[in-house]
Amino acid sequence: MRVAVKVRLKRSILDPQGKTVQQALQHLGFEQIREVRIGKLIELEIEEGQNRAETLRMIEEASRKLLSNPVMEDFEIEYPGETP
Amino acid sequence: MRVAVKVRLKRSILDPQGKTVQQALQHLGFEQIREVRIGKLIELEIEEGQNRAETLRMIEEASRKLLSNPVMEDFEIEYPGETP
Amino acid sequence: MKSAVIVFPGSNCDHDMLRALTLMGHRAEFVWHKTGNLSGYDLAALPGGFSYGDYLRAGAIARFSAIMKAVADFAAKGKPVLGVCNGFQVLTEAGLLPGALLRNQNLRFICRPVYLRAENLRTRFTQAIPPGTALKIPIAHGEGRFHIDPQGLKQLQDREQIVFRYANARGETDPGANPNGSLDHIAGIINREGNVLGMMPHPERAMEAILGSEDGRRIFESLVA
Amino acid sequence: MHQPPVTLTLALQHGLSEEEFERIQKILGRTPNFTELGIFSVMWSEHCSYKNSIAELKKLPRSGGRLLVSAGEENAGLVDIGGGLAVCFKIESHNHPSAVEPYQGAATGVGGIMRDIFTMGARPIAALNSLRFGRLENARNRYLFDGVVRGIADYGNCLGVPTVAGEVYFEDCYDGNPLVNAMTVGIVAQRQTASAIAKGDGNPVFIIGSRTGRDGIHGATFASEELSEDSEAKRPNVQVGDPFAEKLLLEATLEMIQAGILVGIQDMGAAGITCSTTEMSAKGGSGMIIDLDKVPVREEGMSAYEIMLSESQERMLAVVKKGCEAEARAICDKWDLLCAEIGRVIAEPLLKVFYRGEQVAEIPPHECVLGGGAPVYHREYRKPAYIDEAQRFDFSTLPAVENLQTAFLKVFSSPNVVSKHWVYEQYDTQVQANTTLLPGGDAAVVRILTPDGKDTNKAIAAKTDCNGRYVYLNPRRGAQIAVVESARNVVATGAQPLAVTNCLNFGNPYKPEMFYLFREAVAGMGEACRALETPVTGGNVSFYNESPENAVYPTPTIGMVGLVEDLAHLTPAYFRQEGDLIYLVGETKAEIGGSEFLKEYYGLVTGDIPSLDLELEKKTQQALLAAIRRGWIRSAHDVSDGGLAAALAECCIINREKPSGATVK
Repeated sequence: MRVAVKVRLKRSILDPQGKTVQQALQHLGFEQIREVRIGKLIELEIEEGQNRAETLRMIEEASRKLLSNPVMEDFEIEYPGETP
Repeated sequence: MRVAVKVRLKRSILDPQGKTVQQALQHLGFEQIREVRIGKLIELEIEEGQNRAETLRMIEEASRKLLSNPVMEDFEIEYPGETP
Repeated sequence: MKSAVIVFPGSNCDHDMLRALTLMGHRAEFVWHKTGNLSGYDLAALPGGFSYGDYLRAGAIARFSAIMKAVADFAAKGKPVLGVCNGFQVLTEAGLLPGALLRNQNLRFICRPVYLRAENLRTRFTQAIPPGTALKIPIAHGEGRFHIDPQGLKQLQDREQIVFRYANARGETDPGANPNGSLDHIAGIINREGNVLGMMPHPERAMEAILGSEDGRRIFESLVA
Repeated sequence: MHQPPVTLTLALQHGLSEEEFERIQKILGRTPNFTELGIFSVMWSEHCSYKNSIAELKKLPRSGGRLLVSAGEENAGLVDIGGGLAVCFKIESHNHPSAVEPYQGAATGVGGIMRDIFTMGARPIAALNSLRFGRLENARNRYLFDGVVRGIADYGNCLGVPTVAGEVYFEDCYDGNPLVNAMTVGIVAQRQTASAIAKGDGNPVFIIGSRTGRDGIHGATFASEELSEDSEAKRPNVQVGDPFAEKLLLEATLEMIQAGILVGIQDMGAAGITCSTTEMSAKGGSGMIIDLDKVPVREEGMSAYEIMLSESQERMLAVVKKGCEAEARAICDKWDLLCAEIGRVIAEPLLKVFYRGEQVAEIPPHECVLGGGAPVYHREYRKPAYIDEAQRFDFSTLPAVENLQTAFLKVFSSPNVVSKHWVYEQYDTQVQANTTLLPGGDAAVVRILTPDGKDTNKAIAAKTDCNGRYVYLNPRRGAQIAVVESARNVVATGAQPLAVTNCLNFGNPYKPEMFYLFREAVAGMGEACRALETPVTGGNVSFYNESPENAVYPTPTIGMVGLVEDLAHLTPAYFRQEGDLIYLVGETKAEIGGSEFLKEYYGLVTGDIPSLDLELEKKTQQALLAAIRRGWIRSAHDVSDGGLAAALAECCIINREKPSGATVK
């Protein structure tokens, strides 16, 4: 089973990479794209077997502990089959 | 309106970062996590106004031209309100 | 002074740190990250490098090494801990220092000498620095943009925890002298207790005139004084 | 395990000629099976066999002087620098992969050359590169340039080896065919070197490092074909570099070598397991039994063919002394490295490969390798017409220069001449805290410490050099100038030139006019190396640097290494003290053929290139070195692209913190 963890830079923090990509897009004629933010898409292949709640709890712990840094990042877990 | 573009390394391509993070997770006791692949989550803030098809076509072009490297990456567009 | 230079897989400034400490009269030894103790040492140094390849985030994985528990206890006992570049990143990830180091604003790795202004000369890491001088010390990093939330910044300022700021050759801070966009030009900070220093510039690369500067010695001299 | 039937057409598709296919059948006494065909095709590719170049390379001075091993004997050159130490260095190209994916192409190029050095037991102390792109007005070239520089920076910086010198050229001929040459210099105690040899019946064979995947299969043959539109589609697989795994591999390899538990070790570059097993066995006159089931793989269902030819990065093949297996595993465990015993050495000179209970290959290693059974060809050559035409160019037809100032600024702002600070600021130039002369001047200089950290008061100077335009206009003298100029750069820092490595970037050898350029360039290189007593320690040949539109300038990149006998001799390139006198050493003649000035001001690449008297050049260099050693010289800089004007201007501004001026009569 594959579960995705989206790790985003906190809104308050400047994202120079997003800004640079946005300028490049403008340059290529994509004016409608107002802003770009670039985060990480961490996809985990998880052994079946646990129920949904337990799996979510485990991924949440992994996200808090390692996959994201609370000082600068937020994370969101995307369970298969659910609208983000 | 916010649209997300998920950019992933193609399956066959080695992901050293994902491999190292997976080993670290194992070390921390998260044995159920078999594999980790790390890609980019590119979130675009788009001016309203166009219909869905036109917006999708525009984002697809931006993704092919700039947001992803076709030699080694695939991309997937996540339109708001739709299950990935 | 007996100093431990902690070696993570991927630390590549470990030999440089060992040589700098030895040059200043320390008895310095490598301590492998898998061992769990720092007993018998007077200083713990976390050197620069790319621990675990800086994968995911610089220092994100190294902070879970066995040695980091010992580093936390060592710091809690008030013993001096020096984190340089990757070492500073590991200390913030481990919560031993506040804030975080983000990607450089120009999105590129930067390697060049910079000038530092010593903001607090009353710490055990800066007491040998003559006042009003700018230290010429090289930087070499891709993620050196210091960040902290507004309250955190206020605390750092109020408690004089900001130890080094990027400056020009005359020791004045100005935007042109800030290489990576660091908040408030911060290049190095200490914890509240004043025994843990994290700095992005590499003092161990500024120990000999033949390498371009000897200003790095001031920090090691302060430790011994 | 279904394997396709082997026919002549399949052999031709593998890049083998009909004669080569027949030769394989004669060697084996039967038709090779699919895996064996793959092995021969990659071992007899241009990249591994040097079949179209070795006949010319043999004419180079490849031994003597301070060389501890003659060229081709080992993975890299080994030169005695006294005090029981040796300097180990080599340059290699990764042009084709960088044209497809610049970041990973350049990164894996650095990874590959680093392994060639530490596989010999040497710790890398400096990395250099030589890069060539089409002009930056073209967006694709900007993309390639940015990606290559980032790839080199990220890999070298993560590995902890300072990237201290290099060169970057922008010429139309490199459109679509960028050249990415990477060089590494290492230091080793002479009694702690390792050799790429497999001998001793029963000694276990280990594969160490990353898992094996389907990366870059046909990477070796890939480099031997011209880039064409469909070649991009044929190569979905891009090799990805893992500098972190390489750092673990570096430390574990040095630890195993110094522990004395290895018979031999070789890195896995092009052609992966195939190349390392055959070359090590051939060198030891022995054989191997290899069981591919034991190879740690990254993907399921890989065939024997794929495992044998895979070019996954960051892997080594080590022959461990019988009885030391546990110690080898312990060192690998310490560094969290995979370490699998995949076979053993046998006395019978045969490589026997088994997979899933079947024997999938049995080949005499000697027959596969360069210097053994690999074919050697003598290609046809014919002088291209443009050379004589260019040399008949009448310079008097050129309009006079009205304003020298604007002419100077035009040349001095040419991308080939301007400061490359934007490039090398992205490299960690000071890790290991031994870099005593930073990039920006002539050669970079790195202080030498003994393996246990003691200062030897000596330093290594190193530089990469080649003016492709000169070699295009006059291949023989152009190559001489490449050698002489790299030596000048080294001497200008106070070092005695010792030896050379080379990376020969040329077009398609089957075109007689292309081969003429290659043959003349190699001859010129040999003459200059003999005159300067800097033998060739080895290097790399990269042919087929052509695309449908154009072929690159013939570019024999030279990597020169020199020794600073005493740190007091260190000589920077920038002016240092007001009132110092400026001397021009050597005679200035009215020679602007092939110059940057002729190209930038008149838009011409023509004429004959500057004359060169090798004996006078040697005397000039030795005289400058003698003056430096007597303490008379405060700074020295060689006059090259942009001529005297550019050289003087550079001396004023190289030291960015203390720029100066100069008045010249």
